[in-house]
Amino acid sequence: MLSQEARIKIAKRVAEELSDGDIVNLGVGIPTLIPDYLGDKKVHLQSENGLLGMGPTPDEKDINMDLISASKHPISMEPGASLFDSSDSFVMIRGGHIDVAVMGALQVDQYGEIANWAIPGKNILGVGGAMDLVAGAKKIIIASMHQAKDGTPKLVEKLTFPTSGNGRANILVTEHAVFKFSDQGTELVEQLSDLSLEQLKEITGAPFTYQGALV
Amino acid sequence: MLSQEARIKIAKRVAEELSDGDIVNLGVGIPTLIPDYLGDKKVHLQSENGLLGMGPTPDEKDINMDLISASKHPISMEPGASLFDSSDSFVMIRGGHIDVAVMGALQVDQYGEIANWAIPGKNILGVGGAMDLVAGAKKIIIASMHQAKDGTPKLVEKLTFPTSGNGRANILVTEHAVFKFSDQGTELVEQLSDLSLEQLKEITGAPFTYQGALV
Amino acid sequence: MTDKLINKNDLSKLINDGDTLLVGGFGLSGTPFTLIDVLATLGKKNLTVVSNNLGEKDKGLGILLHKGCLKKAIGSYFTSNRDAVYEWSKGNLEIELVPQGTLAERIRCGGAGIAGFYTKTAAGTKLAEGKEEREFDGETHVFERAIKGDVSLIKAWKADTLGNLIYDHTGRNFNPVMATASKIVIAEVDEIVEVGELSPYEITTPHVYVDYLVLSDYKKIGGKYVVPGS
Amino acid sequence: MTDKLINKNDLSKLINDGDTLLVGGFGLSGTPFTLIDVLATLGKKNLTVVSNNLGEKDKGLGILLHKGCLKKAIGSYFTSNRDAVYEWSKGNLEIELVPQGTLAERIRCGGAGIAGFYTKTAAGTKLAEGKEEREFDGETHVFERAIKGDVSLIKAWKADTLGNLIYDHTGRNFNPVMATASKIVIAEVDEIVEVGELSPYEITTPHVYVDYLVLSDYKKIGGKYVVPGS
Repeated sequence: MLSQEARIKIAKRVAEELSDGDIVNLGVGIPTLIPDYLGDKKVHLQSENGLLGMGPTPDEKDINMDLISASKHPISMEPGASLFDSSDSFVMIRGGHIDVAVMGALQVDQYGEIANWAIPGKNILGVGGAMDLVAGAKKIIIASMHQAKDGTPKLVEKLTFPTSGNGRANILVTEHAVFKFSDQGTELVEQLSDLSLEQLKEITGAPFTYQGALV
Repeated sequence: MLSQEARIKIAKRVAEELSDGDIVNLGVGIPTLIPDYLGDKKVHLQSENGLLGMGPTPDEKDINMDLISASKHPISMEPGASLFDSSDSFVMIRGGHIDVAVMGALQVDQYGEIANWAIPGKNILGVGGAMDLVAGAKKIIIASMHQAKDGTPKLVEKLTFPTSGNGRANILVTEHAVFKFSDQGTELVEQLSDLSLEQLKEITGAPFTYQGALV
Repeated sequence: MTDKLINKNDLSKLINDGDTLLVGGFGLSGTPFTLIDVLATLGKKNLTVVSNNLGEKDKGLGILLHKGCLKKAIGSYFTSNRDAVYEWSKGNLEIELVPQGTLAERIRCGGAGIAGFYTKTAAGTKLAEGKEEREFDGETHVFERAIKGDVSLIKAWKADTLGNLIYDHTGRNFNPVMATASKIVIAEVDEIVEVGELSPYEITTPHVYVDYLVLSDYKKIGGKYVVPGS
Repeated sequence: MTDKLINKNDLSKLINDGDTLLVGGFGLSGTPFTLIDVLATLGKKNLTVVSNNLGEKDKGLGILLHKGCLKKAIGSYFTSNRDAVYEWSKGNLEIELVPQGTLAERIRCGGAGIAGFYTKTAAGTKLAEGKEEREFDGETHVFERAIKGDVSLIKAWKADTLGNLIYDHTGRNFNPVMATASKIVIAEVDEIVEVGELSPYEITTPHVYVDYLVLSDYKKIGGKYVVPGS
């Protein structure tokens, strides 16, 4: 499957997890594709640089580079949008007022612990709002390709990359499957490709259960 | 001297201490009289319930009981006024952004330590913003009658009433005198009545210097 | 028009005995009078109320006190209500006195996911007794914990149908921080307007914080709130 | 028209070698380009810059880095400027990486007279190493200290002659908290209007926080800031 096709598949499936009226923060990468697949569902997008009610990319003539997303792209405002400063934005995030944060990950462990900001041995120079979201969001969905570019699995038994904090992901959506996390570990809840369970197990780095039994 | 006359005298003298452009918080009692005696001087009054740029009492027809002072009286707004919530108001106060706080006191000690919220043996049930102002204002002026109603001096060697915090008053203005405080103690800088130095000493509860010498 | 709008009597289902309520207002400005009136009829017990003051005698929160609904009050200024002082002196009401700025900040922290903070305010005073003190930059600071509520009862001027709020002048006071710090937030408003009528620059409390809206029974006449039916 | 308005070149008298500067902006929005341009000509050394990111290569704060003015940068995201990464790897630039929300809150505390606070953010991570950790309500929190600056360089949309500020949409970002947290606050603005033209409800930074105003050299054309003279 072509990468962009896989990314869209993931975005579509994550969109199904969102409900009308949800306050949602979308991270960079795959999550930014989600708004295109919400259909009639109306969610409120929060942008950590100070906006609730983010709308789509404006026409060229309506661009204002002081109205941008956290990814630094020009955006518009939905009716009912509100503006605030960075400290108030993180009151919203850290204080547990974001219903769903959708983010990418470098790794997720079998209990949902997330590594999404630093690779060992590489320069650690960017964290942005990732750790605040991990600590504060009510629900965390990881939207990620099943494997990293080098073929190593994203879902792992134990993180080898630096953790993003004590907050846990609730759901992982990849191009092959939807997993749910709990204190008991990982549960496969849905298959999204024609891989057999055996094949899926092959490319996944952590044990998981399916319909009550360990795969 | 009649009490109201004395109060006005104190208010007038405190007004002289204020400079054009000062950000000023006025406490209840005598301080509320000050705006009437500022002449051409333009200061910005901060009200801790959420306003910078407090104006005078409005005409009856313009009263809005959601535009009130910290003393809960109807007020107006000066041009350039701004509104904010209680937490932002105390960012301003606690953070050291108020140039001058003028407040009453039950006692002030010889180094300027203030007691202005509680009397021993009486119910301690109100503090309001007093301690925040004592902790945060750049300059504190105490505007007070020289003696309490029972004749005991307000300026004392050591507080017998509960302290309002580690912040210190810079100046005390009474109907008889202006005192300045420093780590060296109290200095009489100006006499405001025809009491002799001896008479003033008589009704004052702390030692003070005058023109370099202990009185 | 908006699924956040409820009947004031639905309050009975949202508040339980023993709850901690954060109640907006400074003096009688920005006070949710209608919500307090309804609450006073519900016979709830052992409530803890966090509010700058307890209203005045038989006004605002004074009514709840009068009805014996309160176990404890946390605020900065109770002297304006003699009943509060009296009930406290009789042992019928616990009072936790907090400097006004510390109160606002503790509530803000409750809503902001911050567990506590160090402030110079009240260091060395009776109000710091029993609290952790610590030196920073040569000055003593007091450690203060966040305050969270079960239900916030706040008062705004206008809401839009999404639940975005704006406040009337100094009626703002404690309401915006209280809107962030409870599990359930109920806003009494004078008016509900369509989405888009409030400017993104004016909106003080974004709708994410507001669970329910109740229309106020009180109308302002000559700038003063008038008791309904009077 | 206002005694807060200064010439941009007066900046040389207000900033000293070794100063800590709080600089507004998120990406290139709400960034005081003019002030940074002037600063880059002054040859100041050993500056510490607190800003969400260090601009981009040769844009915004990237210029100061290029000129070798910086000793240290405190922020949440430096990866957008390759030069920052390079200078750090060569040992020419100290970097303190802080989660974005923690950064905003530390600066707010600096302006609010709060010495420090406990947050869940970053607990258990590399960014909490060497910091005090403490349990509250069964969860680990990290202690974070306030950040204060010598000079804040911020960017607003409009000022009135008193120095009240409003910001353009998400150009607000870190600017309002930075306006509270330095000894000297200099605001670059697109426009200065008469007192009374900004509504009391719109004013985001009250004039008390603003010491000096500088008119921006940059004009927005087609929604994008255009370098002066280009």
